[in-house]
Amino acid sequence: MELQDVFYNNAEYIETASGNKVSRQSVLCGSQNIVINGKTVIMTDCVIRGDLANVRIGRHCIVSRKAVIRPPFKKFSKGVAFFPIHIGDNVFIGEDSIVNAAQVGSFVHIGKNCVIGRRCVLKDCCAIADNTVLPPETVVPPFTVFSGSPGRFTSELPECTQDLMIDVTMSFYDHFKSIGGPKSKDRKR
Amino acid sequence: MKPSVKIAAGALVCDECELVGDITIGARTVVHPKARIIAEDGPIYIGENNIIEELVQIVNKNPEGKSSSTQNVMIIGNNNVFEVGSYIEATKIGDHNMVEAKAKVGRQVELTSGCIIGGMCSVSSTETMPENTVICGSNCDRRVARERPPTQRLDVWCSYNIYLLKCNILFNGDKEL
Amino acid sequence: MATFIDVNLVKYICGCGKKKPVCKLYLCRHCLKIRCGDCVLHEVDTPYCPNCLENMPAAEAKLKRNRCSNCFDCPNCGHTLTTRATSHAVSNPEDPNKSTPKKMFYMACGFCRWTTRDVGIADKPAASGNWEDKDNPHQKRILSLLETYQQIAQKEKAEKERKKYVRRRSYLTYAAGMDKYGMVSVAAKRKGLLASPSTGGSKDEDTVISPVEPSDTVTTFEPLQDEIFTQELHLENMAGMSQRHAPPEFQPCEMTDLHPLHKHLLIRRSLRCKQCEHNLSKPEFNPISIKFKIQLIAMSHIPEIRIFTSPELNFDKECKVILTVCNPTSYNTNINLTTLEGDTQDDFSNSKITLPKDTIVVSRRDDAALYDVGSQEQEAQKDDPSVIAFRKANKVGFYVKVKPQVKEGDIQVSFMMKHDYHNTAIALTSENQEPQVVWLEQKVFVNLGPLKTQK
Amino acid sequence: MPLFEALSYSSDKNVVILDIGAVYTKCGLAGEIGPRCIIPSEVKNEKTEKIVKIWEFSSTEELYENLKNFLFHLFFRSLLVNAKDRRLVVCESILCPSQVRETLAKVLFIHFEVSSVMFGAGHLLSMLTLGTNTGLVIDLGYSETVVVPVYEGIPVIKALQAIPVAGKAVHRKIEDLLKETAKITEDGQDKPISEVPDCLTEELLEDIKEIREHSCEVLFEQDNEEVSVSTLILDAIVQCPIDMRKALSENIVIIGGTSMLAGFHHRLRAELYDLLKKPKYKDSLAIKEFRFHQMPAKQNYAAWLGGAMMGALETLPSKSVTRDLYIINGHLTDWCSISQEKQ
Repeated sequence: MELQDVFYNNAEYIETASGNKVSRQSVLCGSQNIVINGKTVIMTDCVIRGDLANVRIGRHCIVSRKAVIRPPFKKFSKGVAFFPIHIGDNVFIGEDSIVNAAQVGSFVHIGKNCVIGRRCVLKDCCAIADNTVLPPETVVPPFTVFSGSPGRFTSELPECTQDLMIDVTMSFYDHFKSIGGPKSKDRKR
Repeated sequence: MKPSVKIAAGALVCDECELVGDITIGARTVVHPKARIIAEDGPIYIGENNIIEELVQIVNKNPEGKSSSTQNVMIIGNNNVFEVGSYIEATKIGDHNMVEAKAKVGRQVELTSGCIIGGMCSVSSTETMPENTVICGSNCDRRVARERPPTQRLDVWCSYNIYLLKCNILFNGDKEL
Repeated sequence: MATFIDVNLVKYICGCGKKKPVCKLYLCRHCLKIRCGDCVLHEVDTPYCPNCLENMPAAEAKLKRNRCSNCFDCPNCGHTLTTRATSHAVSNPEDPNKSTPKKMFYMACGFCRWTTRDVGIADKPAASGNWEDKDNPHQKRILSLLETYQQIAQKEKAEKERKKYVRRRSYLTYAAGMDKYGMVSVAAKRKGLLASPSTGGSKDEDTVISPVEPSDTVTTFEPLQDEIFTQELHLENMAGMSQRHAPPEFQPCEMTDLHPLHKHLLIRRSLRCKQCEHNLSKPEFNPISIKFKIQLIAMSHIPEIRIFTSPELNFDKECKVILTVCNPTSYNTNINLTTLEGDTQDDFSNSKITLPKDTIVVSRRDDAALYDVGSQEQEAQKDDPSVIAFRKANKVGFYVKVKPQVKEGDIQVSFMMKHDYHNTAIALTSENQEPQVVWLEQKVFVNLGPLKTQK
Repeated sequence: MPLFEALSYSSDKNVVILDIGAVYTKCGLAGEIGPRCIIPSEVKNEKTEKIVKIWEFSSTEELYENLKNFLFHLFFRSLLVNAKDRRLVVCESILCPSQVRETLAKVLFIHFEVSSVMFGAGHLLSMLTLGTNTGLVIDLGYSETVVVPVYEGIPVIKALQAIPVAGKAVHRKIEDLLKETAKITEDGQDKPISEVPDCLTEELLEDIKEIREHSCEVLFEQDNEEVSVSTLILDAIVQCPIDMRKALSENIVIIGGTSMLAGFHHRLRAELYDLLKKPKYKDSLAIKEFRFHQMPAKQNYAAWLGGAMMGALETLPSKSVTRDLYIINGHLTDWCSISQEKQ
């Protein structure tokens, strides 16, 4: 089935010059430190903590409702340091998921209600099943699905994962349409 | 903010969180954006050096079925961490506890000290957790850690909180209270 | 992926007769047939450690029993252990009153907080650990048994070789039945399945087999200790079944016997067509790479049919349904659709479908256009608006008419899709030659979902 | 383990040893001293997305699909070896239904294209680990207990004894006991566990088994026909010719995961001596002493270890069914079949 149109009220979303659609209901702390590369959708009630460290999100990503993206920290004997978080292209992050990873590759699917622990590394073309808890510093190799608590390797993804993820994220963006209200082209706050 | 919310000097409470009712927050405690602290049934006292992350809900709620307020006091000690999205109803929480992301702690549970409630775990029994209890996994398996996690050193906490303070003042323009 | 696209609504038939979604199919360019996961040969390509993501040569992996030598799993919860550093005060040998701090390392689990200290494993001076492994106490005994059996087996084989020339051929089948370990026939049983190792050889043999001592027998066993009955059991100190089975040779019963486990390797697989033995998928050597040396997935060769919107279906009424077809190749593709009436393989469809009669031309895929919206120059197509619903890049939406024939359950239809395919595999051999164009036929099965519910 | 590599016969293609039990499957490579893994004999059904036990199937097709997926998992996740052109040793129960056997052979030969399979009875294979060829083998598995006397390497089929009382029965007993007596505390209220549906999963029952001394009594309780695990042993001996009896009773071999219960051996021994005094056996048996073997392995993978030894021998090919032969015959020869198939 092709993706169906999803409509949003124009007043609720800000569309940037590069095509990002960011909900006004989301909380983007320290937006100077947040780089979103374009055509990415950030939905309502998301929290992105750019104030703690740099956050970079690639093209054609979808950050669903109530997701939290938060740079990870590491405790040293002398104190605490926060590390930047990099998210690749064509990444989908499901509702209510918390991402504390150090790196999320491209073509990654994170399900609903997941906890991605601190400094996890999610390589390209991997998936995290719904309701998974990935403990800190987990490494997820390409073409694997991790699920459960603690998240463990449970199955493999097909070879065409990259094409599927591109197709899904791009058509999601194309079908994420505005209704009503004047089109505001102002920059995100 | 209502007058009934008392925030000690050196604590940091972000603008975008919801505080309702009689709440006292101790020094160097940090409340991140989108956290909710609801003192419905009675007052909530939160000690020093606690970290309350995004989307955390700390609720002093009337147990269902009772209409009138019991005026039960909820006391949270020092150096506790409540990670993103955790939900706390417990009225007695000691020191150095860690409630990980999306965990739930029921009203009848008492956390003593050094306890860790793992991510997505839910505890709703009527009991007092022995010190250093660790609950984790999809079946909420429990064990007692032999030693307290080495991270609970005060200086580390301080530097963490100082960092947060800096970040918030720099980027969000929140005021130190 | 189930979150957005239900891939199981449209299925293609594989060469072996199974219906699979297109993302799980491959196209063998040499047989020009669709292949599914069941009719390809899976092969181990490269073993790698899922934590350090390092390749391990197959021979080394075999030697290490498919486990990484550097990464460990927590024996309690199965998460990867991390190395932690602490400083110990070590008394200075020159000056006993002074102590110098020394860095020591131990392993801890970030999930359940299990540490190597929990079970009394001493801290190590090096970060890499050199954590010693336990040895199986029965190793010596098993090896001596094995050695003896091997001698017997060798002798038996030699005997049989000799008999081959001496005995008549008719006897041979009987001789094969005389295997000392064989369990195939009654003859074998009668002649002794497990002939005594000590008397195993015939007397005229010149090699002497050292007989193996039969294992000891005992008459009594340790009774259960009284504590089992009197002491309260702490469940948190007992190991669970999966914890016990993780090291099969030791199977610890108590938590205090748990040892860190070497991380088990994973593999990347390559696929081969069972018929022509050509590779259909071969990943790059590096386990982090998502590229393939050979990648013949159906999704990048076969036009993909999808349902455009969930249709409104009424019983026994002709309903318009929009399907889309997407061309993944870099050539314009012609598509003809025909019904599957009278096909024996079609036990799927339960409703009538009327398909477009004309050939549908689907434009080629243009990757550059995807990133450069607006500059697309659509090759003009004269479309019949009653057939073609829309065109967008390499996708075409078209109408079909479906007449549901069942009142309950999902409405299912099937049809044959004929399309031309530019086979570049053969063109490569002789350069500057136009790719060979062939017509392929795919049987497509579509589940349109239930009838519209009457309100 | 370089030492074993040198010893094992086929160096380039290790023989795979497989023991598919009712609940746990033991698998590994020939010539090694322990299995690579012991995993639950269950697999996720592709259609229903549910975890199903291999042995619980409604049709041969379902069994075929399940076995196919399960073996795929074993080859490519646990053992990391190619299946094609590989030799296998399958440790099976003497009482293995031929439906399962045939389906397994079909999956291995047709789907995975293995070159040869040797089907060996677990009771006999486990004898290999002892260096002896006479013994009374008692296999306490999950669903049933099977006693087979083996004399000079020959199983005395006539004296084979089996009852469906083993680990599963213990689990059922615990479940019953818990339902009767246990209570669950939820929100400060006690309620009997029987009111909470489906909270007693199989895994849970397994993990708490250490605590209930009563529950294991079910193994020794005589049923209506006065049969229990211990009478089974004596019955088997009685069924054997008189001159075998002494040798058998002095070579008792106990295998199977359920026999790993703490204190089981001691209890069994006591029961046996006690039964000897009963009139039923007093007259027919003149045994004075029971001697038990101790194997160089945990009981639950004893049969596997025997298979691993067998698989490391040069004579393996002559005892196996080859793929070519299977394709010609189209089916397996039953191991106790009288007629000699064309080899």
